[in-house]
Amino acid sequence: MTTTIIKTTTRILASLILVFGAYIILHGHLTPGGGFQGGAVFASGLALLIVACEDEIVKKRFEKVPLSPLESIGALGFLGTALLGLMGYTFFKNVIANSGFIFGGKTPIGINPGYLNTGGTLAYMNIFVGMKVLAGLTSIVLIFFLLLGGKKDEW
Amino acid sequence: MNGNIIAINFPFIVVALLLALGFYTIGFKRNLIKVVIGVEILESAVNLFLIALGYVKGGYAPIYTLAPKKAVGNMVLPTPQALTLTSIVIGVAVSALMLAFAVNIYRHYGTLDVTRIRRLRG
Amino acid sequence: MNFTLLSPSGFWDPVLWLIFLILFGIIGYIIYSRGNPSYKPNTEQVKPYLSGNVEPSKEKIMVRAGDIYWGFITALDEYYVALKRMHTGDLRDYILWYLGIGAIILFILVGGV
Amino acid sequence: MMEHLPALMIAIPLFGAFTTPLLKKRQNIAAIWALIITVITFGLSLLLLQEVLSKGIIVYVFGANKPTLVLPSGYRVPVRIIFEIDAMGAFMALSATLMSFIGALYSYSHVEMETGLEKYYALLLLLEVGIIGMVLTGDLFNLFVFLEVAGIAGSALVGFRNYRGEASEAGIKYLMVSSVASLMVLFSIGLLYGQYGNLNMAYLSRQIHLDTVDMIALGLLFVSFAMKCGAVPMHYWVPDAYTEVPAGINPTLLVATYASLYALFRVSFSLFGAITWNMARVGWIMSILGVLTMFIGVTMALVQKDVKRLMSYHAISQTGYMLLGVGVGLTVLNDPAKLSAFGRAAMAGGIFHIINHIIYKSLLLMTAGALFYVTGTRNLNEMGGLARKMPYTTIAFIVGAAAISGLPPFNGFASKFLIYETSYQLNPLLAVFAMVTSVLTLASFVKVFASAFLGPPLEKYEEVREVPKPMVTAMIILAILCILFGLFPNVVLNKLIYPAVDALIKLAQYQSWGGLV
Repeated sequence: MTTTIIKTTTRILASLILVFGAYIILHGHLTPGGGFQGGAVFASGLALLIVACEDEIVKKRFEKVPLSPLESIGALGFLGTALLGLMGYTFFKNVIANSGFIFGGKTPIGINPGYLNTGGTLAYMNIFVGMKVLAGLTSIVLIFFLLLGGKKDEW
Repeated sequence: MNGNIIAINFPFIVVALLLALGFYTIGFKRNLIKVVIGVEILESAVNLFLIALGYVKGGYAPIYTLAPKKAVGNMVLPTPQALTLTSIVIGVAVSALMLAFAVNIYRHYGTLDVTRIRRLRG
Repeated sequence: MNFTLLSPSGFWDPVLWLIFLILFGIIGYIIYSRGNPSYKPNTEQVKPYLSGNVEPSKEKIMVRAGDIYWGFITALDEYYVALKRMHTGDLRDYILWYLGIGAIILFILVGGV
Repeated sequence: MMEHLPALMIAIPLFGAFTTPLLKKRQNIAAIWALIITVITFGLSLLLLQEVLSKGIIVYVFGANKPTLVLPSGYRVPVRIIFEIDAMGAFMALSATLMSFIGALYSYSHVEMETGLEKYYALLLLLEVGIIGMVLTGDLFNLFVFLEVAGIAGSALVGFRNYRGEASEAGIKYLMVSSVASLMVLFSIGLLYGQYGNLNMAYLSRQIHLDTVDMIALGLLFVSFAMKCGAVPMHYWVPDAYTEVPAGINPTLLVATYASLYALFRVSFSLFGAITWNMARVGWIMSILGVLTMFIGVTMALVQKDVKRLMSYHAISQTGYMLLGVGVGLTVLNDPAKLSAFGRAAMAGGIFHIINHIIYKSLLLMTAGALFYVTGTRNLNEMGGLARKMPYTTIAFIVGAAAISGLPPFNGFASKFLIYETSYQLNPLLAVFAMVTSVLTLASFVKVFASAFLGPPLEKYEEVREVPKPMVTAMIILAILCILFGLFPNVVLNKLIYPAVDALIKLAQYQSWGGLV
């Protein structure tokens, strides 16, 4: 599976893909995309890294990575951000927007160049969802890779 | 006018074709992986349908970041797009779970032939 | 509290039913207690008499689930053969039945039969 | 805090589902944690039911300034996701939470020896979330999302015993069926959105009119939900899934099936109420499907040798009673005289049968799970003489079997009594089929009782003991509920069932979000 072409491509592209994924997650409230899309891009970067390496290296590297807790924490963070709305408003109410907190800058009305410091809970939710999705998709890819990686084309 | 109707409805014709193709794949292919692919085709048909519903001629994407001046007041309602995204997310989970089941079935049955994966019957 | 369940043309009162159950239970017990107490457990009396043959082991003569209602199932053989043919266990047939029934229901609803 | 009950009903089990995987190292604690969460959710659903019964329909708007702000100033249509809870939804939520609690309690011992339990309990809670969301929501797309959540979690649980190939087979069958059905639901949601540009059920139901596209959407929704609730001849997945799922999940999976039945009722009565009001056709389709379902289900059950498979076919057959009861009510919906004469009672019978059936079928499937737990087999031919070894299980089984066959004074009798009488008034043939089905049900449970519990004690089961205490407790709770519901059917009907029936019948109230607009 690991040819020179894949290795070379990965060396150049992987970091770019990871950065692009993080960019999409962070700008989820401004541009098309968001937590799931960014997380999927990020996970595809990690998948590229997984595919480009040998079985043993992948196993050793990912042994210590807490993918499952990361997924739980992402989901819990999402739920917690949604629960913030219960303070006086309703579930999922965007309480941080326009409050002056981080990501709580004043949201301009109409066409604007896109200020990162807006969005309120949306930005937090994007980050948490991105965390969950990248952990989940990576563990799916990893499991399939480790399950089928050892065997040649039996199918 | 006749040609126009076809042009307007072209996405929906494709949706119908994809639906038929998906159901054909599920119903008449023997390989389990192909059956899973049939479900994926169905899903893309439904997603295409939703997206095609959301299209408005002359409409703009509902994003204010660096939008052109004309876009103000001409933005489409983002509901169909949101529906499609949600449906894609669910589709990822479904296909991952299906493939995991397929792998496990292959390990225990030694085959992916649907006509032989029927220990549960009667 | 009113325990009577009124239906469109009748009623069902569990409490009344229970009272009658107890009543008939008592009557049944009275009849039972006047019987002849000749049954004695743990004696020769309880062993089955099979024309002098040795009793086979319990596992052999047990009535198994497959034997129960044999006559009923054999009498309705044709019906059950048809049913068995429906239940193929094939994943694709599940979806095909769905399509068929969906087509029928759509025809009834849209066509206006 | 009371106004946030609908949100908490979703948030708390979700919280439980996300925290349980963190307890990977201590699986015992994960089980107890899941049990605590299910108990809390059960308490919340009781509170919710009380609120709904005293105050009428509860509306909860997600993300708004106030929970009841359906239409913010300047809007003529609702744009946010809205939960709309009437007595029917609260009733279903109550059964879902109760059964999740029973299932978690039972699972504590039943799956003790398996691995990956933290995922098991997370999925159990996720399944509960899916059901609760389905029955509480007032938004069509949200219904689809929760349907998929319940479907994915349920099929993952069906395939939980991944060392058995059959479990994976049943899992992929259930997932395939549920995903195709949900995709068609989504397709018809798209059709409705294209027609009316909205997704709120109450708002949509005011606008729907007799139109070909609407009828196609109705047909697709109807057939998809019918497949998900296991109506014959689309029932093939039911025995597979129920047989292979661990017995602790069976109660929740049953409720998941009936959540689809709830969605079917919701679509026929509320969403398309304006159409079906004038169209007895839909009711007749439902009644005929019901009769087919009950008869074919029970005759297939008679010949089964696998104890759980036999009971799953009975689950199909009992679904037929519910379809028949509510279908009879739907048929006479536009005729006030007939509706008050027997239609309302028929629907009460059908809906009462949902909770009765959930209780006693969970009980029976749990006893089957207990048999599997002690003998290691589900084949009835290899069992025998277990009654003396397992007294509590035997008592629970007798209660459940008597209830499912409609013997007085257990709960099955009360609802079947209503269904027989009312379906007789619509068409005597329907009642005949219902009665024959009941007789055959009793016959097949006599078979199970005779072959598994009676007979000489077998040597290979010398060492068999009664199942552990949590399993016994779960079964005894359900058995007591069976008897209580049978002894006081009137109380349950007046407090729980007739409000639910009226919630389905009173369309105008649903359409106006309980009088808010």
